[in-house]
Amino acid sequence: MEVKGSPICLPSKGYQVEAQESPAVVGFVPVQDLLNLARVNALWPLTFGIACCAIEMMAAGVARFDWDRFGIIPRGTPRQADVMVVAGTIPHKLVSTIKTLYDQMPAPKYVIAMGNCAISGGPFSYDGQYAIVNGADKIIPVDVYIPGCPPRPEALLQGFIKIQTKYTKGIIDANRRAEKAARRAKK
Amino acid sequence: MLTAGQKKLLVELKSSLAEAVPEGQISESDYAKKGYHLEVRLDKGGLRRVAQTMLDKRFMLETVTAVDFIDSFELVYLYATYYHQYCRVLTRIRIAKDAQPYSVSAIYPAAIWLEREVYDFFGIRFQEHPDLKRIINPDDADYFPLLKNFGKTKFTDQIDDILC
Amino acid sequence: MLNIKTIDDATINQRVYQLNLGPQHPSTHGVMHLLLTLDGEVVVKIEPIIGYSHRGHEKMAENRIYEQYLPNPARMDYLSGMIFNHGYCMAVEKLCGIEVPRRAEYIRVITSELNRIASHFIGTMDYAMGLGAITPFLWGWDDRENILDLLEMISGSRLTYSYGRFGGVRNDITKEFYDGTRKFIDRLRSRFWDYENLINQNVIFIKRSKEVGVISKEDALAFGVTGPTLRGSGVKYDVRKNEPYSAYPEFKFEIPTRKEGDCLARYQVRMAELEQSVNIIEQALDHLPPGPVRAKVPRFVTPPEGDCYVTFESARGAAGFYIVSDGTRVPYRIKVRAPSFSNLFVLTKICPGHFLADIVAIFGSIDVTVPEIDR
Amino acid sequence: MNITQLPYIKDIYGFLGSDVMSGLVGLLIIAALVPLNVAALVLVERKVAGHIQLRPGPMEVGPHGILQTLIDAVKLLGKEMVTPGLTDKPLYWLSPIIVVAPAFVGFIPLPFSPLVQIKDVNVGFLLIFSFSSIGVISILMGGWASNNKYSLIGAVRSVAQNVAYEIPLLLSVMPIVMMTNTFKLGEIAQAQSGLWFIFYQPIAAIIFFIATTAETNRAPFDLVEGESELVSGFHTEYTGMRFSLFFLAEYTNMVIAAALFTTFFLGGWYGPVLPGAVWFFAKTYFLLFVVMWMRWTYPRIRFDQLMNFAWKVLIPIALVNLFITAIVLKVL
Repeated sequence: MEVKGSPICLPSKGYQVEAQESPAVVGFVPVQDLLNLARVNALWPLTFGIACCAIEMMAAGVARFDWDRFGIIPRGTPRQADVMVVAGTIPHKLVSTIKTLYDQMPAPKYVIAMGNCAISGGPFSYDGQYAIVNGADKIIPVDVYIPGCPPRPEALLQGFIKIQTKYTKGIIDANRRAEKAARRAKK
Repeated sequence: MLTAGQKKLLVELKSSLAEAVPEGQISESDYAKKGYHLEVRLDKGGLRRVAQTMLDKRFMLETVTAVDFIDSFELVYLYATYYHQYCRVLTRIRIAKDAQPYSVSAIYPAAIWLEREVYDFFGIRFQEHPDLKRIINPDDADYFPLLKNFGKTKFTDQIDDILC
Repeated sequence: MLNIKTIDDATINQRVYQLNLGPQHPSTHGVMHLLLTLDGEVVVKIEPIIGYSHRGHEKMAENRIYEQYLPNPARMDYLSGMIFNHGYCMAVEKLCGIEVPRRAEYIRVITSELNRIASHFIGTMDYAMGLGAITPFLWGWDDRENILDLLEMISGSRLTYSYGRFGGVRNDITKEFYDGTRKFIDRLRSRFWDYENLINQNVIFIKRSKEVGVISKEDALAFGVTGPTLRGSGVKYDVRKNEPYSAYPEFKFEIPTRKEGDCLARYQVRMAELEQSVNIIEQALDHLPPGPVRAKVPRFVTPPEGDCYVTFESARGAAGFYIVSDGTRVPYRIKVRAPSFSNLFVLTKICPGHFLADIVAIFGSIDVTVPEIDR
Repeated sequence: MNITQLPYIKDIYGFLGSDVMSGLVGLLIIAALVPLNVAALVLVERKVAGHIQLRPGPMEVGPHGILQTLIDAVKLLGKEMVTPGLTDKPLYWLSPIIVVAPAFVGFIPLPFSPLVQIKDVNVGFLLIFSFSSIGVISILMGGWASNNKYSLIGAVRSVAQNVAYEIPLLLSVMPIVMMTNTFKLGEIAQAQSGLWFIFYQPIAAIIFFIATTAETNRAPFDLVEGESELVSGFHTEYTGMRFSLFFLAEYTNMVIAAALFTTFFLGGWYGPVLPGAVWFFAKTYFLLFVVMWMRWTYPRIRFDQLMNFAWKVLIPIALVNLFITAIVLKVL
């Protein structure tokens, strides 16, 4: 599939978005790259911590590991958030809340699954478990997984950097690969 | 190594509990090994009478919990005090699986939530409880998790030697 | 504070609307859902809805042997993880009658008090952030990072510790930890002056906290409130002093209490407890006895049949483990007495009549951890 | 008095020197100055907040994080404009536009320096105060239209707060008007060549400063978008560029408030060595730093305390101050 720079308001991988999208400037690559660059250098996470990983997320925002250096301001409302950091175990009672929050976030939105519980249920997943969902990717599409229980704040910052590279260099590499494949197919 | 104050309190407690709950066996237990001074074992009822005497003696209701012994439940009420000498009283009552004990929430408001949690995990319905509904599990859950025949426990399959 | 009793029910039902201080809200310290029934901005009824971070700790206990359950206590109340971890070890030791060497008891006291300071920093500074002052939150966490470095030095993790073992602790404390704690104590004592100026004498902070959310002694007794929330109402109950366990009888420290019982009193009790914990650590470091750090204990502990209840002072109140064992390696039932569970329920009694902004203040001043309530 | 009124200007520039053209050029300058000013202010606020909280603030974007706010603006441009269902569409769309308009108008009468002033409107600061009350209407519209209980509470609070603090604001400026018996900001600034008015009217200065902080929903009075209670107040449901328009309006109002304080009390453009405009901007930006400094040290006032403070404390003091000034002026 020929990836020509994702359109401005890319809903994450086919998850239908609540409202219609604004007109997109598609294809004019330099503007698209600038927007991608701007979009990842001002990632505003949603203050949504569930359990122990939330404390490490807050520790990432504090003086020592300060995430404000990367232009990250935690926002209370999903309407103004770009990144949803799922930090902690996801019990069944919380599933509908997470889905609603994810839908309320405007497009280009990303999800970080922080901690083993958000990746695969972590220390609480065994076959007799009745209370939790084994991993955030069973509910919403996840972009970056950060292992650890709880992961250190530096690991969370590296998760944010992983998103930054994925949505700038990652797209450029994808374009290059697509062009090379197209050229090889023509030969 | 009970202090003098505790001995006096225990004697007082035994007498007031004896006349409040004549049919209950009141026995003193070793605090070092068990963690509580007095154990009141009831079988028919009398939870509210014990609770009332405890409140008069300015005790606090620490926890209400249940233990599922396959054929019957055992309700455990723990009272502790901090006003005079510290002392802890454990009230134990064996009830049948479908019994409906009386709730002590009229005496101790803390019991409203504690009994709701016991109902939520064991399915024991308390009579005269202000609003007995699930507190922790999702409201539409149809299972009572802490029962021994639910999920993976010693009685559902052989798990005595898990070493992994 | 508006007196709700004067408005009769008929008029209230028309003007009332429900507001969800929902599972996701900047100041609910996790996923706590407070269903408020508001008349304008005055709260008529409040119903905390919990269970949004329930992970089934007690069910897990029934299919794990005692040693496998060690990581769980720290994940219940992760702000005082070390205290819960040592509490669980104490419960099993009491059940099996294991004798813990004095040096291990001292190390347990030092690490628990360090963890209590770290937890009180979060409790007080989250309360200040609930009132809108964000800078103290960051200052408090800055100090907390030093403690986390110390505890990470010996236990390897920052938040969810599995440092205790049945019969003592995993490994001895190192020279770095010893000097690091000394340095930390001096630095912390100099920092109290900063907090004194930034918040304790801040006029707006005092006006927002005085006479807000008063808990009377009778309510505290009826609702089973314990910990700094109870000591704010003038009751001198601290498990470390009233029911001495571990090595606490050997240290001299007093229990700070206040009489008013409002948010300011609870805040001041927590700040005063910081100093007490620092004194305890200092005394423990001065008289640290030599000797082994773990008693001789079989690899898998098999406690005799029977039950036992052990209580200990976590940063939020009198927590406890009620273990019923049937003589095998797997516990029959473990019930955790969560202090936040009863502390939270007091809200339903004291909140009606306050403003919306006060609810956030009262909820912050009670300082609960959500996974500890939901277990 | 501005540059176009100088006698020789007209014959040099002829058509360009006329009032209409100077007004147009002035508006163009404002249109350029305001967004840049806001971008700088947001960056300065995050840096000041960082350093107060022992952390460096934005560092990655551009040298020392200079371009951070521009990148934020570009990102907000690229965000999806979510219009939540059940919202009152026309009001929802109109509210961010109306909130920005008065913010721009406020720059016209400001006397940056003797020669640099767009139009020395003879109603002077009344123009600014009346337009700033339009901003409140738009906040109410935004809060009501976004069909969210938090934003409704925030909007209703903002109306009550602005009404309560409009009165002490005007009462604290009246003594200045009595002393200089003119509304024109240019002349007020000129009258302060000798001693600055802050020494004549210290109480009025304090009341003015408190009232403007409350008027712009800043620092201890930011109940309108108190994060910890109302998630984020009236702009909870706004995304992307609409949210940044609210942000733009808030910071521009802050700049106008600080500029007014310098004109009334700190002697406008008077300063020993440097040219007028530099002094004006230096004083304004220092005041803005004080406002930011207050924001990151003080908690938030509760709503009823806010109202009591305005009606029971500020207004009486302002009236007494006005009364004393009248007597003193009569006697002298």
